Amino acid sequence: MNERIKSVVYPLILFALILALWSFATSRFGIPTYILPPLSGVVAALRHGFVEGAYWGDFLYTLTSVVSGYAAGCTCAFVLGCLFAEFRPVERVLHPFVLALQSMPKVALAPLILVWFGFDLASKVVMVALVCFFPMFINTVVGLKATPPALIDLMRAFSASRWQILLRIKIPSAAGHIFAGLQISIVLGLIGAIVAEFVSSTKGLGFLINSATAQMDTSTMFAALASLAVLGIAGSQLVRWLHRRIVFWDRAASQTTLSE
Amino acid sequence: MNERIKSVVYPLILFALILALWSFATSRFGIPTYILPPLSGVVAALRHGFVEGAYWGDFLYTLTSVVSGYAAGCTCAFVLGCLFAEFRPVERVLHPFVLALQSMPKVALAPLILVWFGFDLASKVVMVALVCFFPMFINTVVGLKATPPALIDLMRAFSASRWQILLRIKIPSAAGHIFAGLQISIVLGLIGAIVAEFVSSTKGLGFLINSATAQMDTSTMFAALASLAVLGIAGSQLVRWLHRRIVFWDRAASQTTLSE
Amino acid sequence: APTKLVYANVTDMSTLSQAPVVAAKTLGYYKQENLDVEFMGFKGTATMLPQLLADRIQIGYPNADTILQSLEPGRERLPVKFFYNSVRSSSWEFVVLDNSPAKTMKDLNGKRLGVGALTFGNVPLTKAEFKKLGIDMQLVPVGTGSAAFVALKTGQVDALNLFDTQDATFETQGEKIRRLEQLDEYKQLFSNGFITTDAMLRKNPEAIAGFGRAVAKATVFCDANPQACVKMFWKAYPQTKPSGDEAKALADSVTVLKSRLVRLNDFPAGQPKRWGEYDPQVWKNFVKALHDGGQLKTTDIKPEDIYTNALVPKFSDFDAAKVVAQAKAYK
Amino acid sequence: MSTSNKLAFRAKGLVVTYDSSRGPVKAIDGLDATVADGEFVSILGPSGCGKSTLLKIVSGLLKPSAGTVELGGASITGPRRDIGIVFQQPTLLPWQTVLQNILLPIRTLGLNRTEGRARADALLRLVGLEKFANNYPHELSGGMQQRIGIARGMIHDPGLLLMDEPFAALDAMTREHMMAELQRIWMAAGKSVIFITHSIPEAVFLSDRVLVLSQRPAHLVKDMTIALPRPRTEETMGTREFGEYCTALRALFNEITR
Amino acid sequence: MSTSNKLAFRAKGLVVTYDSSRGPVKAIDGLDATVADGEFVSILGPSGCGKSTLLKIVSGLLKPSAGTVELGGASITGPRRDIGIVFQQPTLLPWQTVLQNILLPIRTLGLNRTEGRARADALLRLVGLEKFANNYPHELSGGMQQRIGIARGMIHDPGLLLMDEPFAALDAMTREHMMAELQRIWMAAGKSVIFITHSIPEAVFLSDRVLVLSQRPAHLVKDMTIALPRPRTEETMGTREFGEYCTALRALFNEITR
Ligand SMILES: Nc1ncnc2c1ncn2[C@@H]1O[C@H](COP(=O)(O)OP(=O)(O)OP(=O)(O)O)[C@@H](O)[C@H]1O
Ligand SMILES: Nc1ncnc2c1ncn2[C@@H]1O[C@H](COP(=O)(O)OP(=O)(O)OP(=O)(O)O)[C@@H](O)[C@H]1O
Ligand SMILES: [Mg+2]
Ligand SMILES: [Mg+2]
Repeated sequence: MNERIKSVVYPLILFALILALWSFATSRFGIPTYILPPLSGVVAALRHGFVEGAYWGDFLYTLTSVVSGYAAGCTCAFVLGCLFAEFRPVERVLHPFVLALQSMPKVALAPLILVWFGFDLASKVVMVALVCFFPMFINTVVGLKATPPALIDLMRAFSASRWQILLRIKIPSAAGHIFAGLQISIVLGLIGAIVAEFVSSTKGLGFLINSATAQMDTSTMFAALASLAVLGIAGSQLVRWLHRRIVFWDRAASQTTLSE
Repeated sequence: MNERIKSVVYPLILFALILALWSFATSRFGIPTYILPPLSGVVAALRHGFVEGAYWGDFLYTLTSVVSGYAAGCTCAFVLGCLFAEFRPVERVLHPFVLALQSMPKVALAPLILVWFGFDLASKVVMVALVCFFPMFINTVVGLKATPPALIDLMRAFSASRWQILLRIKIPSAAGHIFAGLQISIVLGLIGAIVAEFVSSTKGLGFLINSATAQMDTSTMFAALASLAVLGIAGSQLVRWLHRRIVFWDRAASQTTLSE
Repeated sequence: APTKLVYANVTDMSTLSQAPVVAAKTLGYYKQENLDVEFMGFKGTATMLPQLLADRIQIGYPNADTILQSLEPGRERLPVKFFYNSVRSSSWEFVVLDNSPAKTMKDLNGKRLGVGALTFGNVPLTKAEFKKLGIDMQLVPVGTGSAAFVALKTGQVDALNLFDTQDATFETQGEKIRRLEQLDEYKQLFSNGFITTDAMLRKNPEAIAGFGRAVAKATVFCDANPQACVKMFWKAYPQTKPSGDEAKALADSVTVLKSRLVRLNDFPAGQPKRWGEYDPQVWKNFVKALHDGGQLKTTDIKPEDIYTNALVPKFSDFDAAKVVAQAKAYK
Repeated sequence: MSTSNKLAFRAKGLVVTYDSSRGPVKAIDGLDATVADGEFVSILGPSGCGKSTLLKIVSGLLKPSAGTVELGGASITGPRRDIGIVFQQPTLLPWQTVLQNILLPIRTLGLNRTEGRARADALLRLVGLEKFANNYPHELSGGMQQRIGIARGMIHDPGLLLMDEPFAALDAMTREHMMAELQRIWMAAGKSVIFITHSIPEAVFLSDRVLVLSQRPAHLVKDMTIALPRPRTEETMGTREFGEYCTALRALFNEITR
Repeated sequence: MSTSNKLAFRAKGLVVTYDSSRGPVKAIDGLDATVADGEFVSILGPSGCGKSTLLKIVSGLLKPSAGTVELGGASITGPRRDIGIVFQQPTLLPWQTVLQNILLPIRTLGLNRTEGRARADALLRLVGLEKFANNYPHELSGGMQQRIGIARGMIHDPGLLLMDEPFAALDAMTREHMMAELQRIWMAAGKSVIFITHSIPEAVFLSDRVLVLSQRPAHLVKDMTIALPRPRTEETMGTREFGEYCTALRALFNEITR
């Protein structure tokens, strides 16, 4: 068997084993549903959710808030990151604040954000954007500053303007860092959305988990978690794929993207 | 004024300006306390909390769960990361699972963890450990694999054993990545602790935020957020300092540590 | 155009305790009152209140305690009023496993009691009740749902102090639990009621009255045909419908709903039901209980400032028999 | 694309001090040197003495700490459009193809692209990389990358060409080929060249004059005129005069590095 | 610390094929070569032809795809304790001091540390870095780093020393000094040396024999014995014989790379 096939088949076998073990354990040892739902229960919940369509609304709601918040947060972070990296005085004044805000767990702000932005999609988008902002911002700044000075000298020697240097040299050479930031942000953004939905919502996968918890419906809970995992995996894989395509010259691309 | 002094004085001025503006806004425009507490209220809450000592218990509780969870999670991640990077079959089988779990927002598991590990400190520690695990694991693996092949050849040429190569070459040369992982994990660990305390607790800064929210006591909430920020900053700075000391040979150390 | 109202629960909308409010919409009762009602859920009263004050929502469903505290001298009185007494007696219960040696509350002295979280509204009441009984228990926050249940099952706590629908949910898991009798004055303490702003009451009392009447009708309907009520709820929130065996799911859900309907219908025996009415004496008891529980520093508080019975006659202004008939015929 | 020919270089009492994290580092200390119009001048000096620093001064990337530096009679205030530079490292943009890399100065200077394109093709042939125009730098070996850097430095036909050890990464044969080509181009175009190297035979082979610098901080130790007839060929390297120049420089070098 | 002297090398029909992501790359194809006991042999070949690959085969880091390779009559099965190797890049551990780096083979081989320490001091003096024993590699220039690599390769007094372009990063003077020193050490100890270089004069100066390899995939093109008297000095480089060897090799090289 060649490497490629092995790397698909072996994990599949393990996955099947886990499912079998799970199935066996719940049916054989009579583990109560409220501790671990039977596999069949989770499958039924997923059917109910996605084939019969009960969860699509929640799925799309969470997707919407994550995508909009992610886009907004990452865009702001990129633009501000460029400003921060390019203008020394801006950096000097703001550096300690960035450090402090970066180290503060943003999810703790969820209740306040609700007060400030209302309970609609807006507050979820703000939460996601806030959570996405920092990894992206920091990585943009670090990436821009890590531009090899030799490349900058090269451009200066050929009379390039500051703007040309930023656009043609710094941003492309920061691309690896920027994509790593995008990668971290997508998972954090999902967390942000879920926490915001925990605090207030009538929809979304976070709401689903919350209401399943209250009803001791662990099957639904697992189904919701699985949907979340799918969202997370799809998002990261998309970013990873873009990374490989766009930053094709970076041999280490396949490695840096792995890093969260 | 020299650079050093400027980089302390300018942010301080901005900070003072923000405080003044805040103070002015709340007193002048009569912003209700439940939207934005007056500065004086937050100061009073901090006094009550730390001078009179009302929050120390919460502070230490969160600190305990974060520190133990962080230590446990990072240690497991490091050891498993070494196994994963050293043994190709282990990697081949587990890779998709790691990818999936990594992309799943771990905080959504909080209710399940509560079911499985009870409501004591244990569940908080597990949550923190879980959240800390992945960045550290991935960074360990990436770091070990990024060891320059030339260094490995060098050791092999001088008849070093596999164990010597791991210990003497791979781990030191992965140190930069490993510290970056420790850095991300500390902030994520705090988030994990807060979310776990949101879900159920009698103590901790997350509990404090939660109960302040329940009582519409925004002053206490801000005070708790400030304490959290302090914990986060102290933690990251400690890791950063260790990074600089231990990985002294890595010129890029001061840059990579900035990256979350 | 119909008046737009946003109604908000203080937990998720997805608990069956909200079934009558939801059913009123499905049955078109709001429309009959020329109202367009939307639903929302928040984590806790305090998260909901700012939204009410900002007029992003018009009606909330909180417990009384946070609002009463705002009447304490020196605090900012919130410009809001309860206008409809919904859960007419305490929904908080003390339950033990069926095989527990504890027969009365007094038997729990010195044991461990599971509560949802220390921030739950019942905690001060529970403390006050202990004081009155002369017992002491260690309070352990166990969350809700499976986590709480596991805590009780595994003996990490000796009793649980959660609410009616939660306990009923445990029973649907096939576990025998026993409710312990509480002191009368605590049993009486109403739980959630509908609240709105003073401004709203002044500006549009008609809409508020209409909302109360619609919910009252829906409560009568659900009482007469809980199966239909549950199905309407599932229709509105399909994701909350338990997967698996439909018949069992329906039976379980009806059990849970009924546990709440009992509270909604807890009227003095032999008198006509006056939907939404508050008993001033119970408010006084409430203040006293919160004071005993350490939540209020004084009993010198006028609860009249935060509730009104003014609209009560309008709530009951419908033909209950007709609604029952509609319910029986509904499939 | 044509540029002024009046690009004589003059440094008087040049001092360059770097402001490093471990305090000031004096790289050049009181250097006096000239390069006449159309002249090929090599700069020879021990590693780390300040050769690249001098080149940065000439190109306007660095400001002198003291002393004067002039190009064509005017003080150097910043990068100039009529100077071409080949760095010690290839310094290519990894996200652009070989051709795009070579055309970089055309784009940043806003010159005519069609003309640039034609020149680029000619230069690609010159450095033997015409088949690799659409490859990316990481697909080429170190020596090939260095040759792209050389082509890029010449693309806008500068009046003065600055070259910092351009042949160091090349193997012996390619190196000798490139030396011959550089001489041919220089003789045809008559532009000035400042050429940094640590190979004594290379310096002797190519130059009208060789300037020998001291250990850091650099000052001028010797200004040696190489009076060998042009064009110089492989045979020139076998001659006695060539050997004597090399031996003299080697002896000088020995003294400096002692 | 003493090792067997019987380390003659023999390759017959050696083939090495890399399994790269773009399919197999044949680096060496049917190479036959020998190195006698105590002999100094240089390997000369165009860039990328397979010289480093050959060295990896000899050191046991790489397995041949076909053919036989023997050391002292026994087939090579893996890295051996009695071989010293100096890589093309300095390859130092950045987290260890200069001294620790030099002592690395002593530690991994589990040899006597006191003796090792004494030898390290001697080698540090030899390469002129005795003042830098406690510095870290990043504090040194490229040339200094390369010299540490040389000292490390010799620390355990190996019977066969493999050197891969060890002097490439050094400036002309240090290079000539190191060449002379290497000759002196080799003459004193009488160990075998396989020396890779792309400098023709260097190969001629140092070697008993020069093996010239073809373009990739490498096979033997020429086995040239250098019959110059030892010790060779600066004057040797000025002699006619020396020049003739160089010219002959250069001509050969021209042919190969055509
Ligand atoms: N940015 C800098 N900050 C501080 N010191 C520097 C800086 N750049 C160079 N130097 C120092 O200045 C001296 C001259 O450096 P330069 O690069 O000009 O040497 P060079 O002659 O080109 O050497 P090489 O032949 O190795 O290229 C060196 O000692 C170096 O350490
Ligand atoms: N790991 C590898 N995978 C695939 N191809 C390789 C690998 N290592 C080397 N090669 C190829 O094998 C050939 C020989 O490489 P080698 O490093 O032996 O060359 P060399 O003669 O040492 O060159 P140089 O003088 O530049 O050091 C080259 O064409 C190279 O591209
Ligand atoms: Mg230089
Ligand atoms: Mg090589």
